[in-house]
Amino acid sequence: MIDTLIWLVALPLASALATQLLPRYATAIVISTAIATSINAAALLYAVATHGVMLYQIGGWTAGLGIALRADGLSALLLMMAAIVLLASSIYASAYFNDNPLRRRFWPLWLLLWCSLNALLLSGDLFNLYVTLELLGLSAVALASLGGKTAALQAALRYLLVGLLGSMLFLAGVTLIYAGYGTLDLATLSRVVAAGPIAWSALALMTVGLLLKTALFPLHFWLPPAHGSAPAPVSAVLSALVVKATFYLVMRLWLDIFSEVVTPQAASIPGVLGAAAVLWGSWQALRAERLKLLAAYSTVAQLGYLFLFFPLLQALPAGAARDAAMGGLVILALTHGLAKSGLFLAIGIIQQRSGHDTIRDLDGTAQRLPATTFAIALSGIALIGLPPSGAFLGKWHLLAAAFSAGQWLWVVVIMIGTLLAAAYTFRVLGHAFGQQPYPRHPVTIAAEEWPALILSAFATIGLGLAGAPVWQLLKVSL
Amino acid sequence: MLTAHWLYGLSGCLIMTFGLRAVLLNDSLLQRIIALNVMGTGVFMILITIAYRGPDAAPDPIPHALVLTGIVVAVSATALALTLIRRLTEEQDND
Amino acid sequence: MNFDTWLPLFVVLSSLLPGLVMFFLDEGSHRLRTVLNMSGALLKLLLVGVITWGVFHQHIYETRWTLAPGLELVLHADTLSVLFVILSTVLWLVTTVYAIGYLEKSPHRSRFFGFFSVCVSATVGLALAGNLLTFVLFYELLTLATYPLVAHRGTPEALRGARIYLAYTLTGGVLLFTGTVWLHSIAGSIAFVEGGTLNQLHADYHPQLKVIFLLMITGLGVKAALVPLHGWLPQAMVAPAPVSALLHAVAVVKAGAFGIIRVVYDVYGVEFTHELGLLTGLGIIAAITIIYGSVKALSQDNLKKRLAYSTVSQVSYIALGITILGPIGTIGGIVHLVHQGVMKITLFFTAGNYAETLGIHKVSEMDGVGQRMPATTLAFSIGALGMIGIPPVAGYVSKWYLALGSLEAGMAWWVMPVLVTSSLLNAAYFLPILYRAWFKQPATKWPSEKILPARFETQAALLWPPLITAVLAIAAGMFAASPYSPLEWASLITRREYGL
Amino acid sequence: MNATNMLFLDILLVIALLSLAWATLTATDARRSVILFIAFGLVLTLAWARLLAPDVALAEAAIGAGLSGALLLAAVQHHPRRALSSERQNTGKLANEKQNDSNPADLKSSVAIRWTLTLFCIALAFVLIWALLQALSSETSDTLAQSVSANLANSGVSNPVTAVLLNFRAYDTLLELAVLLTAVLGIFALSEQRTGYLPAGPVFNGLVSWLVPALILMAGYLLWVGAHAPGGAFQAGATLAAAGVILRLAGKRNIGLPVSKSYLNIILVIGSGLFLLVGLTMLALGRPFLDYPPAMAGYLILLIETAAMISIAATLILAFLGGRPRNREDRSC
Amino acid sequence: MNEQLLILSWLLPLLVAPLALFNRHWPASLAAVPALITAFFVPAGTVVQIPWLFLGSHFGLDHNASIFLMFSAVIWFVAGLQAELTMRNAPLWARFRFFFLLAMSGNFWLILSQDMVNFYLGFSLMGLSAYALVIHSATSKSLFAGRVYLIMTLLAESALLAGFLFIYSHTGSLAPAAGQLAGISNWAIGFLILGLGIKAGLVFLHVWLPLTYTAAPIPASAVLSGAMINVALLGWIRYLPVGQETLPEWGSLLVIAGTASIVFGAVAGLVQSKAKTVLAYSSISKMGFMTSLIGLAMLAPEQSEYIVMAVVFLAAYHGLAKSALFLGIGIVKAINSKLTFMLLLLPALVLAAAPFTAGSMMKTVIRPVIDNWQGEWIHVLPILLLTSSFATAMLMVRFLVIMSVELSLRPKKSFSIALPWVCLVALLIFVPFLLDHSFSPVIDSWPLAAVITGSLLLLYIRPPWMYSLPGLIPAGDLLFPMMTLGASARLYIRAFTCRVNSKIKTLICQLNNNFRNLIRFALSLTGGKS
Repeated sequence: MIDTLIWLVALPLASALATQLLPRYATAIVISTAIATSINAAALLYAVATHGVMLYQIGGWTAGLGIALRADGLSALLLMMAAIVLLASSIYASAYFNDNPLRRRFWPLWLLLWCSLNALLLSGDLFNLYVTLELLGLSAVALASLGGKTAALQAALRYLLVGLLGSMLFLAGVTLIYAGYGTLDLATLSRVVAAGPIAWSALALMTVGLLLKTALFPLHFWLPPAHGSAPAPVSAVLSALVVKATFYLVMRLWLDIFSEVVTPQAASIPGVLGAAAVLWGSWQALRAERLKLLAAYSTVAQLGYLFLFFPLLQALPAGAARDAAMGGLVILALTHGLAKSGLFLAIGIIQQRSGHDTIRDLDGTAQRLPATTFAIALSGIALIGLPPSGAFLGKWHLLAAAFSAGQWLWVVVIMIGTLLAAAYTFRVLGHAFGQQPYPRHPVTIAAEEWPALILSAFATIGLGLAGAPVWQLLKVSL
Repeated sequence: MLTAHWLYGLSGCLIMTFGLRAVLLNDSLLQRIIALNVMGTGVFMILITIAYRGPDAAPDPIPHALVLTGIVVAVSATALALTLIRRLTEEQDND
Repeated sequence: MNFDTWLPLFVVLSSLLPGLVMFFLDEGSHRLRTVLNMSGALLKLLLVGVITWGVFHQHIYETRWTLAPGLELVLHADTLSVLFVILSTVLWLVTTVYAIGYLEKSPHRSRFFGFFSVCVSATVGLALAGNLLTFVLFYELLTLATYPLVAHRGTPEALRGARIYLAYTLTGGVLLFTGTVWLHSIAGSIAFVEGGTLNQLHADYHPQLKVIFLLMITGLGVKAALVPLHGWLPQAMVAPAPVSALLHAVAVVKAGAFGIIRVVYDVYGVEFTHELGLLTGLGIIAAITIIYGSVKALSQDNLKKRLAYSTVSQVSYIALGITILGPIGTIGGIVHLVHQGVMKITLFFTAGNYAETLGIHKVSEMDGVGQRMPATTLAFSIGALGMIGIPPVAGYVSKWYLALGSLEAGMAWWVMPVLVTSSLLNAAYFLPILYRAWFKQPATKWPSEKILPARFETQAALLWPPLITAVLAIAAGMFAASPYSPLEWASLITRREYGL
Repeated sequence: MNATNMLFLDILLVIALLSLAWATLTATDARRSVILFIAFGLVLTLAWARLLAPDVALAEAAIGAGLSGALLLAAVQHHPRRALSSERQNTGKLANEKQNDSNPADLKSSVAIRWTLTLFCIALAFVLIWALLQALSSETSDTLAQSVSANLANSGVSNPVTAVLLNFRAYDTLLELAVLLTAVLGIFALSEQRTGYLPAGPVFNGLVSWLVPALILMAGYLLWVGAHAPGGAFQAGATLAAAGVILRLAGKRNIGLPVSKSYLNIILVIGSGLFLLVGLTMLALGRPFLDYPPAMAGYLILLIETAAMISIAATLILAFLGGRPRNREDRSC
Repeated sequence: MNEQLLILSWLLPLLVAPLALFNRHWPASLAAVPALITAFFVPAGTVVQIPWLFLGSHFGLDHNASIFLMFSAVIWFVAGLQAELTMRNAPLWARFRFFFLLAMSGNFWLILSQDMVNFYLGFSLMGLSAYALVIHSATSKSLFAGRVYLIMTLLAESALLAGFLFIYSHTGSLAPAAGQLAGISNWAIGFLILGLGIKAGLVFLHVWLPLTYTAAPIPASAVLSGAMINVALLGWIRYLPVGQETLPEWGSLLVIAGTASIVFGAVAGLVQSKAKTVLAYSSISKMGFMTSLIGLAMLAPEQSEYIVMAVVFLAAYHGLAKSALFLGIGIVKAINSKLTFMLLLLPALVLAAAPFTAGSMMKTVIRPVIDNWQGEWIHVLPILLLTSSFATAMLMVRFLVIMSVELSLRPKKSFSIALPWVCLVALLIFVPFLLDHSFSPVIDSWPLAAVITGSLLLLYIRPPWMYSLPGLIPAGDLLFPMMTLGASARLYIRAFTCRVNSKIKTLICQLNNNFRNLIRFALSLTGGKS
């Protein structure tokens, strides 16, 4: 049972090697790995729900000397989301790269990315986190550059530099922690860490590094070009999972390990930045001329929402209200992950079909692809936060927390952000209506359209209506 | 605390911030990559300094191991970045 | 698990599931779509029949589903919800028939009927909502489902109308949502309880409660088209006729009005609302809306626009009824929910018939249309006379109760003039149409005659729905005092609301 | 060496390091930057040695200064003009920060930003130093180092650094190999190898003919010695790669790497693959992942290191070559 | 059987109406027969309750309703027959008959209804259907008349409804008994007087009446003037607290308004040039008299029983006579013979309460009132009586003068079309003898007799000055100055709003510009797109 943890890392890694060695069978390997890993993630989720926190000591060494893998409700949920998104994107990618020579380069990197994501989410060791961050960053950059055009290369290079800078700052923080507390194990650290210059500056360094990678306003500048010019399945995973993974780390640090160290003033910084991100990202998304850029800026905005939770969670006393808000944060993140990946996949279909993704000229394409348009609509609903999406529940709790904490400013930001999100979503959806001939069948490319549709539907209907277990799972924490 | 700690810790911090400044401000992509490497070196220096326990005591091996890993990671990233730059310039030449 | 617990859910699903299936049907599978549509509608009618019987006999039907800790999705059938559910179910059935006829040869039917069904599911869902959260959920779903319907034509005007519609309703939705969450964080659970529960809150909360009320009523007022939030409604006229019919009679505007009823009676409690001094403000807005809508309707030459402004005016009767403290005014407001629906849907059906059969879109093109399309024009006349408040069409019942209620509540000094003025204005914009249609000589050529007279003046599927609803409108007025009539049901609701 | 001499040496080293770092970072010419960076790396090696970190010193010499330097030099060599040019075509924030002579307004804002960032860096340095000094002066428990030495006997090697790298924190190392693999796969995906150098003259060829075997021999030694003394797979791999680089400079096209694509793939993959295989085998034996049986530990580590060395060397050489092998039959791959 | 007849009385015309659209030869006015039967054979006091209809319906036949139904049914029947005979081949005949039947149904409906909802329903059905009758000729004049009529009718309906609401909220019953009406609010009384006063053509509220009567086809004018106008009296009798309490203010108001109507009707009527218009003003005058009687009843509750009886009888006679006059216009014009003109004299004389006619029976009805009167208003009644008689007599003279001019212009038609009318005239003359055996056609009012004789002489001599007056007051009199006033007010308001509008527009424009500049500025700050 407990082996699921290591298999979550080992299997994608092994498959990555296998696809490099046996490119002819790559698709089969990837799909079976994806299915197996998804089952694995589900098993882990189940195990966490029934047995509580999962701990795996690699090499049999106690955590501290060795490296421990840990899974609590939060990481299990994110792992599950990653599995769902990657499974769907893998199926999609198998059709997307159907006759493209890039395919052989794509699969190993894809699986390495998955491996690094899982490793990051499971890691219980600060330095190991640094290594996983680098693995994640490099595989993401390699994937993002696959498009091969100047714009993609430029974006990838910038992405790489930012990622490296972020990792380096993170490592500097880790160094300070090791200097101050003599440990790298997160569980041990959360016991010994105390407010003071070491903790503060270490946290600051790590946070800035991670925020660079998470693309929190104003450190988001690299994200839109990178996410906007990568191949569709890559964009999906970058927006849905990669920034989420680093966000997960910020959350882990601020809300879990360093929660005693964080002051209200400090917590309001991510809040303010998040608010700015919501407004600026949404505004830019509204002005974007290309679909992918729109989606990318929407990611900037959506990440802002997640950071709005920080001052509120800091302000709320431990108890039911805080737990509820925490669940809201997680479900918002999960919903965004699923919805955004669905959106990017759908955009990819449109882009492939029409050869461009300029919003102004979408009319015919959008109408000839009803299922894809429907997927965009569904994910748009989740991005706006309309019911019954999971984001609705997330925003509900965000607002509720703002009201409970008496921090009214965020309420206004959330309202404006929601309206802007609606504006940019429906700017696109407007193109779906017209008197173009309706295709005979609503679904034309099953392997591409269904994954997009299912991801979006999952975000919009699944998480919204069946999201209650998230709160249950979050009670299982380190 | 040893003098070596003072000296090398301080210079590690300084080298790191030099590097950071250059990453943020430098124009050339290549120099930015170098700056990142320098910055990493600064961090490594801090780690090695931490590990140092005086001339006679055995140093803490863990930071050493970490730095070793760090160096390899840095060179991987550098290689990838350089290739990217090369491809980019090629593409721009083609354009 | 027992049938009673799931019945409300089944009522919602009976249209939702066929709708979702229809999205994925091939465009050509006309017959399957019709079968799905009709069987869904009939099944819903059956289920609603069961519920109605049960609620009358004090049965409890409630579906609960936990969304998150403290957040429950509750579908609950009480007298008020049943009233609205019946209205939507019956009118949906009729509108489906009409829409099948109306969209006979137009493209994108899978999409249209899919959203059409979702729209009705949302309406039924918000009718059955047992708490504010559920209400908000279906309220937004309704917005989403109606947007594609408004934009359906795909013309620039349609898209513009849809965009405006969306801008208004989503803003309203956000306000409602914010208010709801706020209230939830103050008062905890916010189930709809007859008589409301908020009066038990500490007086310190009263200022907050006022702001929340404002937020929620503004949010609901957008859909209910209270002035100055009504701007979307005339724009949404670009939608195909069945959509306009549904939008104006059942789904959207009614959802807003229904929401206001819920908030005032079942969340705040009408006495408590009055205590907070909020009723008067709402009443004044309603009054302004009533007059404003009528005045604007006067100058519209576009038939559907005139009807739209008429809706603006008429729907506020419901809000007016709410603000009249006392059971009789309440009856007037609630019963108007049904009466306006039946009458307005008739009007929109007939407007659609004119457009579809003869290409008539303007009042000025309607000269003598009564000779070419007597049955349609008869239905139109019945609807129009009902709107004016002329018995035996249902409208007079609402007005009678509203006025009486205002007398009881001592508010007659301003309500009665509003009612009288509005009735006269209604007459002023409807009677000229009737005059044109019946008494003027028809033009030598209709704008574009698409359907030639055969056995009927137009297609049967277009003709019967307005006739049926017209008969319903008359029946609701004629048999107002008989058991199970809307009036009696509204009285039952009111008795339960006031604990009489 | 007495303490005063030591202090003198320390100060000298630190000054050299700081000035070299500063010079590297402020050099106007990229080529000069690279050369200064290599020099910086070499001095750094001394510092590492001074701080009793010979493993790191070796790695720095081989990789940090050596191979990185070679990579950078190659980059400068091939694109001297472009590599120096700014991201002028880029739009966005970074581009806005750049100095652009054509626009005085931009220049002004650029100067302002320059100063803000510099001040920020100075502040950061102070905070960093403050926190570090705080950390160093506080008597932190040394439990981790102690438990390393306590468990050294069970690790299968006697060099504590190797023990940490390949046993206690073997998982890190496995992922690190994955990082290397990722980098090389990324490079493969991006571009093809550079065209070869001209064949070298006879003198250089002669040099090559004895230098390369010596380096290979040295790599083998480093790998072997790593178990109980400074050295190990990374240093060995880097040394091997150096041999490859020299061969390349001598104009050898395939520099000893297999021509066949699948063999090349095996070489690239073998490091992490074998590592993973060993780990999973433990799983099959009912032990935790990478939990070597103490009796086998030494051999397993050697096995892993050997495989890792091969992959590392291949990776570094391929990185130096700058892309996937040129292949006539299948240029697209 | 009685109950069924009661319902059938109003239901049959309603049901027959749509059929009449399809068959133009079937004599649809026979639909009034059940009402006739009900009026003459169903005993007063019959009641039908239909709780499920509307808000709970209550039909019944009391004494007053019985008499109202009697004469209304006769008028509808005769007018209907005459319409069948004269208009059958006219254009839009089917439509005319449809609305004729609807109005008929409405009229019977409101007479037979005992609850306010049904009264109101009948009232509006009648009122709105009559609109179609008024505009039948579709000339611009009739359309104008129709518009005025419709507006006033709708006003009347609204006011009536408001009045009913007040009554309902006071009594809690839709069919309040007379006793329950005591103490109803002034609002209720005011609205009832306003609403029904419009219908009754009370002065100031009368503007629609001359226009309408003039514009409508003759059978329509007949029912309008004979049957429909009188429902106002029925409404007042039923729903005002007449006889329940003393209401000096309202009573005197009605008396004064009534008197004003008498005088105004006479004055305006005398200068009219159209026979129909003269009759219309005569109606105003006559209704004024009856209104003031009701006012008196409110002043003196103890007298109300007699007064109400008098009003009912007067209404009946006025209705029958007025419709006979209207119908007579058509007959005279169509047949063009001395005989018909002479026949036309009879209802005119009746209306003027000439001796030896049924009109003088009025005195018999009013005498008990005068005899029993105690109170300060004792002198009013005789004066009113005299004034009214005098006015009516003058107007009748005027009417006959005009008719005599028309006499020689038309072609002859078969006498057969005059048959129903002749019957009506006969009824008018002979019925009093049948009803009241004590009736003695003696001259008991010499001054009146003198006036009438003088007038007849005048008619014979035809002095030239009589022809110079017409045209002084147009039909619809007060409407025109009022419309001028309204039009200028509208102009003024439009000018005012225009000015305000343009100011607001410039303001919005400025704000818009400012906002746009602000956005542009903000964008320039953020460095444009990234």
